This record gives sequence, structure tokens and C-alpha cells, in this order.
Amino acid sequence: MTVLVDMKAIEKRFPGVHALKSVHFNLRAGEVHALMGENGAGKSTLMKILSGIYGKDGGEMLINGKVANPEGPREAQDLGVGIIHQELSLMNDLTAAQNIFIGREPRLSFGRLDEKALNAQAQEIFDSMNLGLDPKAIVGDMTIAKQQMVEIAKALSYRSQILIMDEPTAALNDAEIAELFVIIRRLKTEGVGIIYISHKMDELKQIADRVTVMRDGEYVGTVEAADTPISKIIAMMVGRELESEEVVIPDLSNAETALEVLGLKRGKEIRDVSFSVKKGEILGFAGLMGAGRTEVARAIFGADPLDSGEISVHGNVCKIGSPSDAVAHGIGYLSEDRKHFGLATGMDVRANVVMASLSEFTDKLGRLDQAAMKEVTQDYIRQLDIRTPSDIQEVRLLSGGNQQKVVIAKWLLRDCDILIFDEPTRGIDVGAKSEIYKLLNTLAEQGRAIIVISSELPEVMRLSHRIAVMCEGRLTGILSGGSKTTQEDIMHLATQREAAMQPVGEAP
Amino acid sequence: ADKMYIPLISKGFQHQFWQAVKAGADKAADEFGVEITFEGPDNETMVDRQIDMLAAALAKKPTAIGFAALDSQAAIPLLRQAKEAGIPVIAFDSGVDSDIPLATASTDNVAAAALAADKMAELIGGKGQVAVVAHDQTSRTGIDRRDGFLNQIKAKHPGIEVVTVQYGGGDHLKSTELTKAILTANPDLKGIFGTNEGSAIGVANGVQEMGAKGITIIGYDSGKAQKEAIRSGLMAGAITQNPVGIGYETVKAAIEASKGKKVPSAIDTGFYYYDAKNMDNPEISAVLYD
Amino acid sequence: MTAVNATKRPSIFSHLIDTGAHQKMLAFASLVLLLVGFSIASPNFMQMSNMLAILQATSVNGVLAVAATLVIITGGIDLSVGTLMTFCAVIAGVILTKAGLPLPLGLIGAIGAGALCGLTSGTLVAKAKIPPFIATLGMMLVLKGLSLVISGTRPIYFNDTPGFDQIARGSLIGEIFPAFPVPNGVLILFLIAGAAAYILSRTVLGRYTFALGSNEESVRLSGVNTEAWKMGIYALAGGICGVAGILIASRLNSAQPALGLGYELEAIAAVVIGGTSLAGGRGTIMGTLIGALIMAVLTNGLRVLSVAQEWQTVVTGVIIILAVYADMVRKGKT
Amino acid sequence: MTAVNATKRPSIFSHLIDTGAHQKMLAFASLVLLLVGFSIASPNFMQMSNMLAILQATSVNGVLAVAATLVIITGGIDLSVGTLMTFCAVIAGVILTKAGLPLPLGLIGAIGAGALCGLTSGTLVAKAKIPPFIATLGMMLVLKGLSLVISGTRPIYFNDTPGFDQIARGSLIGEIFPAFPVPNGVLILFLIAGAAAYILSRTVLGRYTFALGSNEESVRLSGVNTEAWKMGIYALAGGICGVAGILIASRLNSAQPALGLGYELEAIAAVVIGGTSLAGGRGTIMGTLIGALIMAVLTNGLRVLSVAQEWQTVVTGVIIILAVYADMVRKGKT
Ligand SMILES: Nc1ncnc2c1ncn2[C@@H]1O[C@H](COP(=O)(O)OP(=O)(O)OP(=O)(O)O)[C@@H](O)[C@H]1O
Ligand SMILES: Nc1ncnc2c1ncn2[C@@H]1O[C@H](COP(=O)(O)OP(=O)(O)OP(=O)(O)O)[C@@H](O)[C@H]1O
Ligand SMILES: [Mg+2]
Ligand SMILES: [Mg+2]
Repeated sequence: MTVLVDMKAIEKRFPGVHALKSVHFNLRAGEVHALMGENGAGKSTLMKILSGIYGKDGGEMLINGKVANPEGPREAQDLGVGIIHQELSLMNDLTAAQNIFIGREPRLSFGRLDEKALNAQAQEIFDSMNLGLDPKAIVGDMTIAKQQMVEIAKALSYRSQILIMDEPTAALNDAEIAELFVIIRRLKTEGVGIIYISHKMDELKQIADRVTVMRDGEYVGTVEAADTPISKIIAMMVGRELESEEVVIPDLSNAETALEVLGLKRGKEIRDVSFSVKKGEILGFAGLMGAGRTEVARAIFGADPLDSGEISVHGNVCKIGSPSDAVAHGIGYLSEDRKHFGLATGMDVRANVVMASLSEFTDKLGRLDQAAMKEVTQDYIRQLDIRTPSDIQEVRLLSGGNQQKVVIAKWLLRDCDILIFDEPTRGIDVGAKSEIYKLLNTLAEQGRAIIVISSELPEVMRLSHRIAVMCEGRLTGILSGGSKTTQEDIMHLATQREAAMQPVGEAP
Repeated sequence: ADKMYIPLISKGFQHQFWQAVKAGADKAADEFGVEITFEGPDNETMVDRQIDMLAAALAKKPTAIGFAALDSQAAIPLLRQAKEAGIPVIAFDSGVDSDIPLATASTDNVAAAALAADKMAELIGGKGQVAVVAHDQTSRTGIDRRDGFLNQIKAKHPGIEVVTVQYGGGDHLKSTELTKAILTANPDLKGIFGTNEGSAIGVANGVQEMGAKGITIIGYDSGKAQKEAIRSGLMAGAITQNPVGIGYETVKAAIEASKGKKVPSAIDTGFYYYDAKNMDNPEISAVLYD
Repeated sequence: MTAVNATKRPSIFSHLIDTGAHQKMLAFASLVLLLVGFSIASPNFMQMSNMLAILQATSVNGVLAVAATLVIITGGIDLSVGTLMTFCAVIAGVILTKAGLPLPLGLIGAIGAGALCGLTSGTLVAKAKIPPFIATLGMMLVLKGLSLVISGTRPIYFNDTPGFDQIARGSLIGEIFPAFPVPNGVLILFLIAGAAAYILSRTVLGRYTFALGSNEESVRLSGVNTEAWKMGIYALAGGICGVAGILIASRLNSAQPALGLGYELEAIAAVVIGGTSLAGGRGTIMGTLIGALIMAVLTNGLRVLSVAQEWQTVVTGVIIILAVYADMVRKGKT
Repeated sequence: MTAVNATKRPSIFSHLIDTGAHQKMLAFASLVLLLVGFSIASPNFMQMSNMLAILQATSVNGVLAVAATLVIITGGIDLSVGTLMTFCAVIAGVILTKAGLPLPLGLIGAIGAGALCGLTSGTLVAKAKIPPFIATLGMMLVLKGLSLVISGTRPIYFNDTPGFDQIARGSLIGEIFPAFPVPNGVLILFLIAGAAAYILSRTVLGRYTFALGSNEESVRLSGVNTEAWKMGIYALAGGICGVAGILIASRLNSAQPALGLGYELEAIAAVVIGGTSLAGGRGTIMGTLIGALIMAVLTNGLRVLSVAQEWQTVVTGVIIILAVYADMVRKGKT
């Protein structure tokens, strides 16, 4: 088999971080080579070097057998390297088609654009992906999942021989992931080499041919996916074995109701949603892309206005007009889109962790207690193992997964009675994930009511005491947690469109 | 020894009027072999900027200073500083509420504008509506010319009604635009007084663009465009001061004062009304500038 | 890739389109409201001659606002439009009057000088990475000074160039339809606006204008030579300022070297009132035109009503805020 | 989860401090370079009296720039600082001269009026969601008009308020160290700057100022009442403009109602030269002070050198661009 990429002893340093320490990596034509490692291991950095975004500080890189040092993405593209970035980088004011073909617009004479051809070509790509997106839709108005689809479409449109996918499925749910895998398999048969980065371990078995593991910027090893058990790969990643746990459903019959939502409505997005969560309970929310879970969460949190509906906290109806009202009532919401809604990425870790709790650190004159803020931040850095050179590193310089941990720390510190986590483990590595699961369980044990929205069914099933399922803005049912409920049960409800409106299974 | 150095701090710089003052000052500088500099703020509201200029001028340890105060009081502390340093100050264009300036070379703007009012009355037959396009609402020259005109009309020409006073900042284009609006609002208008060169040209332009007939335009100062408009009959006439004379006299008085000679405390450089008929008289053409 | 088909939900998309058209209609409505209000308040307001005066008054500021729109959509700002206009007028004066060259050379010279200065600003912004505010503030001062230097701090008259004043003041339309003597300046404004709108919506340059304002880094990572395109956009804007320079010189039949300061804020105000976001990425030329017209109608109307100058200023401020507030309310932002 | 402990890597922390300090040192170096250059070029430049004149010239613009810095860090812009200053001066004039009330009331009145106007702008921006550019442009016009209306379009003199002119002109320092008669205006500038720097770095208000500019939506979703805080910041900036109003009134011993237009650009220029980003989220008061000083030294130095006025403008433009370019180069952006 031809070797498309051969990276040897690659070195990379950032101020204060030795991000890559003599890393090896190679890619063959027609294979899917998974690159695994904890958050901050250096995966994205390695791929940015391959795609010409960063220069390397040492080592050698061969593309198609020739020494290559692409200076800039354009050169890398010319060498056949395409990349789907971990962080979405789209032009929000432009349409899907305009985004996909930016820099390569079909043109008429005199620099005029051929908009028709542009949209037609985009439609072609969407069709080939079996994706029902309108090429003329403005990207900024799309949900994060759809935006991710646009990114994928853009990368595919380059017809690169080497395709890097940096956590393409972080924002996708199972059905969408399945479609992506169909595309990947087709590309494989065409001889394209794919580098695949993901924190979803189950995807490895489905799609990867070989797996390279990195830890702390160092190369750990490369193994065949087919004959290596997942647990071994995890051990290579985290340096120890992780035991998997079963969900234990506590007896909550006597617990008081913490949050009750009645008849929540807003346009087409939320159509009459009612449910309740008890103290000490973890309520999972499952559903397909665009099911309206995020909308419900934002509505409860006061981030978006409501048409009608009633929200009671601890039995008292309350009027929530803004997020500050919600927080005052003890409700916290961790957004699914950390970059836009979760973090001030230009500020440091400390500022972000304390953002929701500043009043705790303020004296009567409005002065901030820096020492106390530093101390709690460093506590969370340890507790969540956030890889950062210090608590005053700017958040934008952290790896994606570590940024997510900062958002989690922010809400853990706020210590709300009712916590809504929207895709809390997006982009978080397996080791950290199990730590976060433990944390959520501890929070529940302490009597907090927790809502977890997740597009990963295993996660929902692993965590939830009860599972609410949504489809097209309606709550189609609430299932009990634990081993009795299967993935099929959930999918059944998640695809239950209109007509059949009877909720299945009631609260325990 | 070094040449004598005399900075002139004026009220403006870019306007033709101030350039003419500068020309007069330059002439005197050549004649008497002294060195001068000439500067002024962008517009006549910038009182504090003018004071910063005065401060910088003082730092240069000049022989004497020429100063056209934007505000009659604001600069007094600096003038006191000049006096303490033994630097004689000559005021030009406008006076200062202080006895520090040894002489003041200026035009009586109130009287000049009153003359414009008289001419306006004469030309429109003593009755009808007129308007004023002024260059500034708050500066000394703006106020004096406006009020000189208005008061004279009120006092001497009861048949004339001043329908509106509007301010175009001396900006040719803005004055054009607002003249057009005035003409629209007052179809029976007989005359317009423009209180400086930019205003006057704006008025002439606006009247021309609107194709209005029978409007008597009286301007202020000169400049090529205004002179031509007067020659062509588009404008009836204008008041001219003697800017070149102001500049010349200021520098001359400054030199004499620095030599310890006595200078007259008020140097009236005079003003004239000119129109197509008299503008080529040597006495008038001498004070007009392009 | 589930079958959440956007075309199956026409409501969302068509809603967006609706809102768009709706919005422009309503922005236009603000303008109409002003026109109607002034017509009622003063019988003199709604005359053909005054409407033409308003259009003529829009022409220079409108052209500058079109130039500013281009730069603002890229996420930049151009403070030099006013003094650049003056500079170009002075250049035309030097070519036509001082050198006595033929008219077309003067026009080309003015527009060329504008484009060159725009290119310089563009280079400072794109290559030297100087924030647009500072780069164009610097250019504003440099050009202000150079206009005075080149002209010898005195106006240059175009008396020796017959027909020069007809560029803005004459009326080709009036020759055909004597009832509508729309001045050529207005015609030129609409031509420039039309061309700019076409460039923005139909050409590669326009596409990159929006793309740069939307997410410059992503455009760069897509392999586009963002620096070159940005410089191109600033140069185009500069060239348009050159046209404004010709217009104002023609109206005043002279190049007034001291003019131009303060015009930049008026132009930017027209752009923002027209709904273009200062953050970049979105905006329309149509909106800018309406914005410029709103400003011109407001100024003219208050003058026609003979409102005292100081109150004119107050009312203008209030109405600018209200116009944009209405826009926000109908966009449902508040 | 290996133990990558932050405290084990002190080098990073100290490195960051180094870079920061390094940069400020270099910005300061630009200033020193100008000072040295002018001193060599003219023996008159480096005199105590001229240095004091430069400081005095910095005081008003510096205070305005501090106010502008606060708003700019939130990601906004304040075009009304200049006319708000004037408005506050007029208010002081009305209280002290027209109503003849005691001095402290006049000062409180001016600062209070400033804060109130700032609060109004803040409300327009935060609640009515009007873009800051438009909200403060509107305020700028409204305040310009109101200053004229309230003052009756003529200056109000403070001759009946003994000691009023000493607020900016007097010198407390000079009484203690007669060799350094630093005017009180300069002292007040440093006090205001110090207070603003303290607020920015040490208080909740300051923290939210940066956070709002960094990512407002994420702050809102953290449960912060962003509207209230933003209004607070604008009000604070307005109050600071009130102080500038007192300073300029004291320097001129009068409230000049037409003053103030154009001052906003100068203030914003000082802020941006000082390294504060117009995109919001980052900036320092120290930088702003240096920026204001650079502007003042430049203007004064060129005058002392007797550079022709038109060339002064050109050189100022060029040096502003160069100063910021140097900043970009050392930040490694180009
Ligand atoms: N531009 C930068 N400046 C400073 N440090 C950086 C920069 N980019 C990355 N790093 C650091 O380099 C290390 C590797 O980051 P990288 O993004 O490659 O991790 P990753 O393996 O992709 O992690 P994740 O799974 O969380 O995405 C991290 O410690 C990160 O903080
Ligand atoms: N900005 C927007 N403009 C238009 N429609 C939107 C927008 N955001 C969401 N929607 C629509 O609202 C509905 C609910 O979306 P939401 O993001 O709440 O779904 P979700 O269940 O959280 O799914 P996901 O797994 O994608 O987060 C979908 O129909 C979606 O297309
Ligand atoms: Mg990564
Ligand atoms: Mg969601």
C-alpha cells in the first residue's frame, strides 16, 4: 500500500507548552487511521502541522514520498491535504454553498459569480451525503450540528487525497454519524487516506483500521484496530485501566420536586413540553438533531423568550425573564456551544471559571478577591485535570476538550440546585468523561436536580435515572433509566413524528 | 544675533481670510527682516486648542506675539505669563478683556455688518424678507456680524423682516444646502447676507442651483469666487475687511513694541463695501485678495 | 444527515426572506414617514425644486457612504473618506487648472488618486495589520495636510474648464424630461450605488467583502489571498471617494482644500442607519442609500421649517436614534 | 489524567508578565523616542514650562480618553465624549454662575449630569439594543444642541466663582515643590486614570467590562445581568466626561458651548494608540495615558519646531500610523 503521509520525530513548542515531543505518524492510502489521546495530548496540533497551519519546530514530514513543509493551508491543499477543523470556522453571514466554495467560486467572465452553479454544486455534495440542507441557508442561523455538516461538506468538496477529520462527530448524533461513516467507507474505496480523531471510543471498532495513541505530546504507539481491545487503547491513552460502571437508580419516591415545567411553548421549536425533575435525580434528554432539547433548556433558563408555559422551582411558580433570573432561582445551564455561549475565550481560565460566581468573590466595595479566585480555580484545574500551563492562560489557547472542562468548572463552582448540562462531554476524552460522570452522580447524591442533554445514547443511558425523549419540538415520552431501557426504545420515541402524540411511560 | 521671531496665533488657518492675514504678516516679515510663524485651529470653537498653541509659541521664547483670541478671557493666564517674560503681545482681529496686549489691530465687525444691512435695505427697497447665512453661532466674529446686521435692520429698517438665521460653519457645501432650504421655505425672500467667504459662496451657489431670481446677495470678505460672483452680478456686493493690512500692522506693531517703542493701542484697519462698480478702485482692490 | 430536510420546512427559510423584504420596506417607511411629516408641517417642503435639492444634497454624502459601506462590510472602518474626497478634488484641480490638461485626464486623475490612496490604506490594514481605525485616521490627517500643501492652501477654480460644473449640476435627465431636471450628481450617485450593489452581490470581490467581514481567518484558511482582496476593496472605496471629489468640486466649481473634516461621521451614520453592521459581514447598498436620504431629508426638512439651529441638532440626534430603534424593534432584538 | 500541575511551571507565568511589561515598556519607548527627538531638534522643547504645557494639554484629552477606554473595552464606542464634556461644563456654568450656587454643587452637578447622560447612552445600548455608534452619535448631537440651548449660545464665564479656575490651573504640587508646578488638571488626570485602572483590574465592574467585550452572550448565559452592568459602565464613563467638563471649564474659566466636536476622534485615537482593541475585551488605562501623551507631545513638538501647519497635520498622521505599526511589529502580528 502506498504511504501518503509519513511524519517522523515531529516537535512543536508553544510559549510554555511542549506540545509535541518526537511524534511519529503515518497514513496509507485507503485506510482510516484513528488518532487518539486525552485532551491536550497534541492531536490537533499535529494535524495543524500536516495541514500547513503551524510550522513544525523539528522532525521530518513526507507527503506522497516527498519532503513537504506546506506554508499555509493553500499549499497543503495543493499537496492533497484537506482538513475538517475541531473548532467550527465558518463565515456565519454567508450561505452554506458560499461557505463551501469560498476561494473556489464558479466564475463567469469579469470576476462575476455563477451563483447557480455554486448552489447546484453544493446541492450535489449534500445529496451525495444524503443530507437535506438548503445550500442557500445562512450558516449563522443553523444549529451547530448542521454547521458541522457544512464543514464536512466543505472538506469533501476539495476531493483531497488525505482527509483529516478532527472530531467531526462531536456535535453529531448516532444517525448522523452513521451517515458520515457511509461517506468515509466510500472515500476509502476511492483510495483516500483518512485521519480520524474522536473521543467516542465505540467509533473506533466501526471505522478505524489502525489506531495511533498519543499521551502528553508523546507518541505512545500504533496498533491494528481490529485485534486490539478498546480497553487496551484506553489504557494506552490514560496510562491506566478504567472500570466501567452501571447506572444505579436511587429511590426518589420521597424526594421533593425541584423543577416542574408545564406546557412550555414557542412557535415550532417547542410544542407543549411538560416534565419535572426531583431533587437528587438525573434526567436525561435524548433526541435527534433539531429535536428541540436545546431550545427547551434555553427557554427554562430564560435565554430565549417563551410563548407560554409555567416553570416552578421547589413548588413555587417563578417568572424567568433572563438568565440572571434563572441563576437567582438556582438554575444553571451549560451551553452546547462553548465557543459562542460558554466562554469568553479571550480571557483567562480563572476569569472564566468564576464568571458565574463573581458575587462570591466581591466585597462590599465591589473589589474582587484575586487570591480566593486563584485558589478555587486551581482546585478545579486539579479536580478536572484541566491541562493548562497556569490559571491565567487565555482559554482560546487550550485544547478543545480542556476548554469544555473550563465551562464545566464554571457551573460546578456556581453550585446551583438545578443544573442543566447540554452536551457536557462534547470533545472530552474517555478518562475525563468518567470523571465527569462521577461528578454528576455526586452532585445528584448531594440532592441537586440534574438534566443532561446528550446526543450520545450510551452517555444518556449510562447517566440517566429517567430518560426524556424529544422529537420535532415535542416530548414524545419519558422512559425509566437502567438496563430495562434499550437504545431501540429511545430511537423509537426519537423518530415518533406528529400523529402519535401519547407520551409513553410516566414518571416513576 | 538671531533674527527676531514673532509667532502669530490666529483663529483659523485654512480659510482664505486667514491666509490673507498671513500674506500681510509675511510681507511685513520680509520687509523688516523678522521671522514669523502663523497658525490657528481648525475651527473657531476650539478655544482650548488655541491656548495649547499659545503655550507652544511661548516655549519658543519669541520676541513678541500676535494673538487673535477666540475667547476674550480664556487666554489671560498665558498672556500674563508672556508679560512676566517680557514678551509684548499684539492682539489682532479681536480684542482680549485685558490690558496686556499693547495694541489691537482689528476690524469693527459690528459696524461692518451694519453697513451690509444698510446696503441690503437700499438694494431691496427698504422692505421685504431677508435671511442670514452665518458661519458660526458662538464665535466672536460670527456673533458680531450676525448681531451687527440684525440690530441695524431692527433699528433702522423696520420694513425689513429677517426670517431666519442659519449656520453653515463656513463650509461651502453646507451653506449651499441650507441656502436652498431657506429659499424653499421662504418663496418671497428678497435677500440673503452671508457672513464670511464660505457662507457667501454657499449662498451664491444655492441661489444659482435653485435657479432663484431676484435674490440680493451680500457677502463678506473676498476671494476669487466671490469677486467673480460680484462682477457677474450674481452677488450684489460684499463687505471687505483689510486682512492683509491686519497681518501687516500686527507684525509691524509687534516689532516696534519689542523695541520699546510706543504703539497706538487701537489700530483700525478699516472695512469697505464693494460691488461691481467700485471693486476696481485702487483703494478697494488693494484690500481684496484672491 | 437524518432527513431533517430544510425544504420540508419552508416556513423558516421563507420567514427569513419575508423578514428581509419586510425590513427594507420598513426602513423605507421611516423615510416616507419623515417626508409625509415634513410635508404636513410645511407647505413649501413637498415641491419639485426642494425634492431635487434634497437629492442633490444626498449626492456627495451618498457616494461617500457607498464607499464607506464597502469598507464597513469587510469589518473595517474608513475615517478618511471626507478628506480623501477633498484630496481628489484638489488633484483634479491641479490637473485641469494648474496643468491645463483636458477634462477626461482630470477625472481619471481624481479617481486614480482616490484608488491609490485607498490602496495605501488597504495596504496598511491588510499587510501592516494596522487597525482600520488608526490606518484611516492617519490617512485622514495626511490627506488633509497634503490637500493644503498641494493647493497652496487656496481654492483651485475650474473656470478654465468649461462644462466642469455641469458634471454635477447639469441635468441630462432634464434634457429628456424637462419636468424632472434631476441633476447629474444624483444620476452619478445612483450609477455608483448600482455598480457597488452589483459588485457586492454578483462578483468575487463582493463575495470576499462579505466573507472577510464575517470571518477573515476562515477565509484565509480556505486559501484565499485575503490581503490582496482587502486591498482591492479599499482601493475600490478610494476610487469611489474620487468620484465624490469630482462631484463636490463640480458643485462648488472649485476644489476647496479645507473641506471634508466631519464628512466621515455623516457617511458612516448613513451606512449604519441603513442597517449595515459595524461588526462587518452584513449590509446593503440599498440600505445605505435610504440612510443617506433619511439624513438629507431630516436636515433639509428642519431647515425648511426654520427650526432654530441648536434645536435642529437636538432633533437630528433624536431622530437618528429613533430610526435605528425602530429597526431594532422590528428585527425583534428588544 | 497525569499530573500536569500548573504550579510546577513557574517559567510560563513569569514569561507572560515579561511580555506584558516588555510591550508597555516599548510603547513607552515610542514616547521617549519622540521626546528625545524633539529635544535634539529644538533646544526650547525640553523646558520645564513646555513639559508642563504638554501635560496640561494632555489633561482634558486624557480624561476623555480614559472614559472612552472603558466603553471601548466593553466592545462599544463613545462618540459623545466631546460634546458631553461641553454639556457638563455648561451645566456647571448654569449652577455656579446663573444660579449662583456654591462651588461643590457645581462640581457634583457637572459630574452627575455626565453620569446621567452616560446612563442614557448605556440604556439605549443595553436595553434598546441600539448599536453604540448610533446611540452615542445621537447623544453627541443632542448634547451639542442642548449645550447651545441651555447656555443661550454664548459662553458662561466663571468670574463670580473665585477659585474655579484654580481647579485645573492652580498647582497643589507647586505649593509643596515649587520647582515642579504641575497643574492640578494633570493631577486630576492621574487620579482619574488611577481610579479607572483600579476599577478595571480589581473590581467586579472592571471584570464585567472586559467580559462584556470578550463575549457578551456567554456572560449573559452565566446569569449575569449584563444590561445593568453595561449601563453602569456607560454611566461611569459619563461621569468621567463630567470631570473633563470641569477641567476644560476651569482652564478656560468659561463654559464654551460650541466646543467639543472632533474631540471624540482624538480621544479614541489615544485609546487605540495605547493598544486597546476596538473589538473590545482588551485594553489598559496605562496604554491610553501613553497614547494621549504621544498625541500631545507630537502636536506640541511640531509646533515648537515651527513646522508649517499643513505639514504638521501630515506628520501627525504618519507618526500615528508608525506608532501603531511599531506596536504591531513587536506583537509579531506582521
Ligand atoms: N496556539 C497555542 N498557543 C499555546 N498553546 C497551545 C496552542 N495551541 C495548542 N496549545 C497547547 O498545546 C497542547 C496540545 O493541544 P491540542 O489542541 O493539540 O490538543 P488535542 O490533543 O487536540 O486535545 P483535544 O482532544 O482537547 O482537542 C495543549 O496543551 C494546548 O493547550
Ligand atoms: N438559529 C436558528 N434559526 C432557525 N432555526 C433554528 C435555529 N436554532 C434552532 N433552530 C431550529 O429549532 C429546532 C430545535 O433546535 P435545537 O438546537 O433546540 O435542537 P436539539 O434537540 O438541541 O438538537 P441538537 O442535537 O442539534 O442540539 C430545530 O428545528 C432547529 O432547526
Ligand atoms: Mg483537538
Ligand atoms: Mg442541542
